[in-house]
Amino acid sequence: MSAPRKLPRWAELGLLPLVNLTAALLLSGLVVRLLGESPWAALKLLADGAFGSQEAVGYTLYYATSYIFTGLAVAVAYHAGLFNIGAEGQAYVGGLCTGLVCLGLGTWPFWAVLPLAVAAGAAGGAAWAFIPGWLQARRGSHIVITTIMFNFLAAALMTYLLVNVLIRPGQQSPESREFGPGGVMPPLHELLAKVGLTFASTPLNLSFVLALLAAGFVAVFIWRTRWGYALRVAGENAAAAGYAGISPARVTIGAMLLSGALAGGLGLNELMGAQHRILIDFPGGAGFVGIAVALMGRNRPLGVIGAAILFGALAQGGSQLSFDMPKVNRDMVVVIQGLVILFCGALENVFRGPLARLLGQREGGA
Amino acid sequence: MRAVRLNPCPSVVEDLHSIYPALELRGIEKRFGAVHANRGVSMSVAAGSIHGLIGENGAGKSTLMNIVYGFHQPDAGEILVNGKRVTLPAPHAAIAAGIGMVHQHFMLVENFSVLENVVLGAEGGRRLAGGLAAARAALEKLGRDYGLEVPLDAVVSELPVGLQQRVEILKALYRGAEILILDEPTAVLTPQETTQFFQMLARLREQGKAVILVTHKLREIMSITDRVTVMRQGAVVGEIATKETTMRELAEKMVGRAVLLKVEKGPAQPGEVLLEAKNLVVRNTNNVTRVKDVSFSLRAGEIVGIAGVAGNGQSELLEALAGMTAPSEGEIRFRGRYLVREQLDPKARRRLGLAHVPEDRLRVGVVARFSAQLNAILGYHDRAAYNRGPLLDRAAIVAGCEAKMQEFDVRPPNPALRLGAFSGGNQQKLVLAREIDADPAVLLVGQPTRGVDIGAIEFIHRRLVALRDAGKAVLLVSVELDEILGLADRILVMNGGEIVGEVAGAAATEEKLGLMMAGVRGEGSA
Amino acid sequence: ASAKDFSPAIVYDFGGKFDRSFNQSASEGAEKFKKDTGIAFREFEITNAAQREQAMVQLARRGATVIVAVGFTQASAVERVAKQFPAVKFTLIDAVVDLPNVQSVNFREQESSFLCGMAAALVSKTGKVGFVGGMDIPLIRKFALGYTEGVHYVNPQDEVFENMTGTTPAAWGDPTKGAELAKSQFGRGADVVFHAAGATGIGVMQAAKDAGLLSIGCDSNQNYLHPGSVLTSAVKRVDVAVYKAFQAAKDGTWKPGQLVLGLAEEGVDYSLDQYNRALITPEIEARLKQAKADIISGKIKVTEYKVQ
Amino acid sequence: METYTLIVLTLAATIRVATPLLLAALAGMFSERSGVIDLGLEGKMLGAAFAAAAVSAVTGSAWLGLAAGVGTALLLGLLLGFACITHRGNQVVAAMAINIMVAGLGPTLALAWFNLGGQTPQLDGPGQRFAGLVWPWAQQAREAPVPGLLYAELLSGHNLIVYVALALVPLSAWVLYRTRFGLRLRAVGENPLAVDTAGISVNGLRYQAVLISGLLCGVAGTYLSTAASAGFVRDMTAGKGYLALAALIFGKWKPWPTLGACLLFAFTDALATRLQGVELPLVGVVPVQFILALPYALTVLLLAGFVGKAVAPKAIGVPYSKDK
Ligand SMILES: Nc1ncnc2c1ncn2[C@@H]1O[C@H](COP(=O)(O)OP(=O)(O)OP(=O)(O)O)[C@@H](O)[C@H]1O
Ligand SMILES: Nc1ncnc2c1ncn2[C@@H]1O[C@H](COP(=O)(O)OP(=O)(O)OP(=O)(O)O)[C@@H](O)[C@H]1O
Ligand SMILES: [Mg+2]
Ligand SMILES: [Mg+2]
Repeated sequence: MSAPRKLPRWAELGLLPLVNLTAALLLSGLVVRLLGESPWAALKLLADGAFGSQEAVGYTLYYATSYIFTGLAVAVAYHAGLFNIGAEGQAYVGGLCTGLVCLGLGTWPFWAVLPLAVAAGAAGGAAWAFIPGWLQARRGSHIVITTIMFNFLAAALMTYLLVNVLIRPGQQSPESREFGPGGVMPPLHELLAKVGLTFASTPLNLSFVLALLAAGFVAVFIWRTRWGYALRVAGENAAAAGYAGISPARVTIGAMLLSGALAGGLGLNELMGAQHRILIDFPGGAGFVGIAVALMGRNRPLGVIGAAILFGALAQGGSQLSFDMPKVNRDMVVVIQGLVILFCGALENVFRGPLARLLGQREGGA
Repeated sequence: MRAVRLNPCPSVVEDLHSIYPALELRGIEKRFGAVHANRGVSMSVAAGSIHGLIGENGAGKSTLMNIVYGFHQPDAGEILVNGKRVTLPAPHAAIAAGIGMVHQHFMLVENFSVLENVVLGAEGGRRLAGGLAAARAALEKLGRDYGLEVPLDAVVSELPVGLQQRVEILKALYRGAEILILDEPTAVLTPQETTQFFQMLARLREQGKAVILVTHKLREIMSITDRVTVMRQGAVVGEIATKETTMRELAEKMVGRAVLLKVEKGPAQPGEVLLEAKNLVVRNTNNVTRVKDVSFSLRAGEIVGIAGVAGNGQSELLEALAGMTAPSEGEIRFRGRYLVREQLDPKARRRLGLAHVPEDRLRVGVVARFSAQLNAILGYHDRAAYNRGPLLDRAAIVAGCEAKMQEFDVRPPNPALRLGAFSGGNQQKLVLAREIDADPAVLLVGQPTRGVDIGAIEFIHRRLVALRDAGKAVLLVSVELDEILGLADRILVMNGGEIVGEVAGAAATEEKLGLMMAGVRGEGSA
Repeated sequence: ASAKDFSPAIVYDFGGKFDRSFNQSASEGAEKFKKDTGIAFREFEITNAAQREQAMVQLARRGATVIVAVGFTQASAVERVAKQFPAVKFTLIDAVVDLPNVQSVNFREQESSFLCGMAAALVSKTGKVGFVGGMDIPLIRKFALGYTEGVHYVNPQDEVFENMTGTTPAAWGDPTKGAELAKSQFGRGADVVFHAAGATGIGVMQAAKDAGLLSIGCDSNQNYLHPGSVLTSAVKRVDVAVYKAFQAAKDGTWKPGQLVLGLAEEGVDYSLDQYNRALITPEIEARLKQAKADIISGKIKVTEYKVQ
Repeated sequence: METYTLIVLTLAATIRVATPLLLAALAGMFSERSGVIDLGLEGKMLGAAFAAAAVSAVTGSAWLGLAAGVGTALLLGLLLGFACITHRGNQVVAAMAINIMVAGLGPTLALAWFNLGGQTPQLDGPGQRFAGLVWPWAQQAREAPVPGLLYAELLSGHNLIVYVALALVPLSAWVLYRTRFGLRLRAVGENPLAVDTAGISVNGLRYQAVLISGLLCGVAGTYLSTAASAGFVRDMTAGKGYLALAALIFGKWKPWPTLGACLLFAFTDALATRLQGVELPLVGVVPVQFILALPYALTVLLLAGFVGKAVAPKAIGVPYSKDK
């Protein structure tokens, strides 16, 4: 078996993912067929559900927003050679901090609350990531274990706070009271309305723009700055980092702080943007999806955005699919999501060889 | 299960010798993408002979040998062993055909014992205990027969490289290799070890084995090989009986021009003291003292060589001076700054003008998966020259790398290429270029020409002398006595972590140094 | 409204319509309505928080006349969507939303839990009984409090062990952990255990069966799961609530406002059927009947857990 | 006496809770020692749990259930191997994909086959589950409380899989350190190039490793659905795969320390169960959430305090290719 073949850039970035996606959908179609439904109709529902209308696009991008934050978090840590499984917990605590700002300052004007809410979310997430980072750097405690443990610890903390402290009196659900108007992230359709454009009412909100900005920041930070350079050196070769005067311990801690801060952005979308209150288990697994998003996006910001949109589309299209095709229930949708991740993320090389051969022939060999 | 062949029947071996070469290559072709690494290479190696293979860095020697070992597949061409065509889809096929190889970069499991490394793949049964016992006996015999004694239960990572290499050779012999490929084996050996090593090769030859020796050292070629094949840019440019050629001729064939085999330099004009070490003590992570109470000074305008058998504390001394490890006692003074007390890290030291070429470039000096241009700023990445405001200045980085590649003849001169895709020697050149180009006041350099071809050696030596002549100081750690003798103005000899003596460069001889390296205290010692 | 453009719908919560618990109970009510009237209904199972609102909006847009939202977590979504679609009727189970087109149905779980606690105390030989909850949230505390009061009503000296499963959503679907919690309570001497823990409870009941001890089911009638080992179940007639909501909407008798269903309204009860007949002796049955009457009449006051 | 009984029972619970963790952690050990990160423990266990419960429900035989569980986990292991070993896909992504797929597939198939809403029928029939093995005189032994209870509760009464899991620890240690396979396995996780140049197939070894991992995950999953409980429930692994991974790292990829880590996790879990609602000296009744968090907090403290650095197999997570 020789090295994975090189494809031309356009094929690598466009054609190969397309082929992989097609393969995943074909297999999913087979499953749908087995359930006695038409695969074509299912595919159409899935695609329409994800992109077929303004509302569909709005929801898809709303989900994608969350995945961009957590995907970036995982990617940044990955470049420093750290596997951060704790984005879920970091998002949880970051969201708590964002939520507290919104609860406390809900009467302030939004533009005054926003920077504080962003800072609080980032600080909360970073703080929750700092401890595992510090333990790894100073005590050698394995970051995979500590971040898993910190996910559980965050869940315990949040359940305690929501049930005993933050819960709105007189209600069943472990949720805080609703944020004041200043704590509500403007939905995109309202923003667009201000400039005279109409867009369907969806939870898609300003956080999407913030997520894109975060991706841009990560791109510049990792690839264009000396700090990002140091981070990547330490991630690739710790001995070389030591030789170059880059302290692996400082990079570990720094990268985890940044990673946690990015995960902390989830609260902006979910709490300020969609729910307008702090509620139990609001990350809903987005932290784990972030792992797949980051790896599928090759840990590159653009890749993360693309993968996040794909996952958002699967979440939104899948829910439409199960809505309109009751036989394809939510578990089936999960299966389809798994297949897409498998083909696009893990079996990507399967088609690379044949594709390279095909293209090579047409372009007359190397 | 492949049989472990320790004593092939001599008479059969004799018979085969008379008719066919042990190994014959015909028209081997290999491309890596755009790189044409082997172009129609043919060569023939007789049993009972030592065959040299030389060529510049990147000439394709390792690639060719890897093909013979079944590790890479040729695009075209055929391989014959004892006159029979063989296909070698994987190393196990090569091993079965009696081919053994010691790679340029060792293929050892570092946290395994010597014994475990040797038996890996030739365990002789499902259960280990029996196989290990048999192997122990066999290895002790091999050790005695060939002078290849190694502590069998030692963990490999704790052995000096010279011994690690013995383990590699034992691995091949234990598998019954009749054709033994050695890819730059002496790069890591001391002169004494090299002598021993050659005695072992001679014994192998007597036993009727075919040995292929890949090396850059022409002296070795001349002293031990029977025939020699020269490669340039992937192709064979000559195959000659060693007796019928000279070093100069080989060098010219290899490089394609005349080369100076000896450095020309004038007398040193030492100036002020730039670097001073006082009573340095360095302990490793296991708290073993590796450097004992070392003091010396280094002046502007001189090259000080540190000679010594590998593993006598030179590496640790160099790392401590460079700031990669903190000494447990002592002080380092550099241009009036107290480096230990101020806890200056390598980057800070570089900024003050203390540059460092590490001994183990692949592990320490570069990031193999980064492009050449990114490797060319390692340790200098926060210099103003490479940054514009908060951002790295890409254009400046590329331009800087191109200039370095041009000046140090790094091939291929492509800054965007992944460093791991450069041949060993070219990687080394890039590291040197990076550190010398920063115009340091003091350059610490470990094994500057290890694995570097003869043309490049000449170039590197000239650069080091030029640095000295420009009033800078060079601290040269090398296990090559030739290199030390040729370059150093003063020579310190290390043994057991201590400096056992100092000799003026002009007064030094190989014998004198050799004695001191063995621990006999010389003049000027404490 | 004519049957033709009458279109009922239901949105389940995370557990899904097959949770063998209150979502399933809701689903059974809807299915029964379909069977009885021949009117089909739309349904949707939530997989994340944002889908609640989305699903309700879609159902409303596609002409749903009445939408039943199952579970307290749906409150905020109902609040928003109900404002957006004032013509659509919403029936919200287990929470309260005060809007002119929302009917809030709540149950006095504490009352059925109280009776189950009594039953547990009456059969317990050790004077020790257990409670296994899914997560420590108000609803589960409500069950626990009613149960404990019931136990102590029979025998104030009895000990009640209380365990919660976890703090993540996995707490509702971890039968192995449920079994371990039950076993630990048995180890401390309990011989009856009541669960309010969703699918985790399946493990609780299995552990009781394996140990030859008794368990009490929750939400739907779970007596059939292990005949002879399930003492009774604290049933919550979500099915009835859903059926009635659909029926009323169809008949035009649907009214907004709060409905609180307790023993009196037959919204909650303990279950008695052929599977546990042998366990509930006539004496016990008599005690339970009496207590039920007393609760309905107000003679016994069961505390409702409230977030202060 | 009371306390003694409680301690014995807590220890017995420890062993039961540790069993699936231990099986999964040993599974992960084989896979990771070969250089393949095994984040798929969760999915393989869940798949096995489903298959075992489904087959046992249909055939009435726990043994056939075990075969089905193991078979399913092996297939998933093969899939992982195909993606990560043959095609050098990203190991973490492949594992996550499998975890997600199985999480959906189990309930889907269960719904299609049994129409019980994504669960399998309760396993009630004789032989449908692995029941506890009561050792000779266990009942009588209870009379002599001190050694007797220990014998009756701690040693006797567990089901077969528990004993198998415990026996697998010395067996794994033996395989790892005393056999040819073990030597090669340890080598390929450290330096696959060395293994390749020694004439051994890197991919072949890694496939064997992921298959062993599948086998053990299969047993672990079977334990969950046909021994510890009686049927399959959606997501019933509830994160045990990840916890097993943590135990494996905690145990530094070695069999005995991994056993220690599993027992520790299980013990703190069992302890936490007993501490819920208990008045503790000085602090009083601790909120249940913090008690539930205790095992995780303790793990972090131990890790930070004394366990020190865990050095992973060097080549872990890196698809093997001959280029640097
Ligand atoms: N936000 C961050 N995220 C990740 N890593 C960071 C961050 N900030 C700093 N680092 C890392 O911490 C280290 C900072 O130490 P370093 O000495 O390299 O930078 P510096 O302090 O700016 O340089 P100098 O010592 O020249 O002032 C760097 O290696 C960098 O990679
Ligand atoms: N895996 C690879 N991918 C791409 N190019 C490669 C690869 N391996 C070797 N090359 C290229 O092939 C050429 C020959 O390399 P090779 O390692 O055989 O040289 P060499 O003669 O052994 O040099 P040195 O003396 O420096 O070790 C070089 O240009 C090298 O960059
Ligand atoms: Mg070479
Ligand atoms: Mg600094």
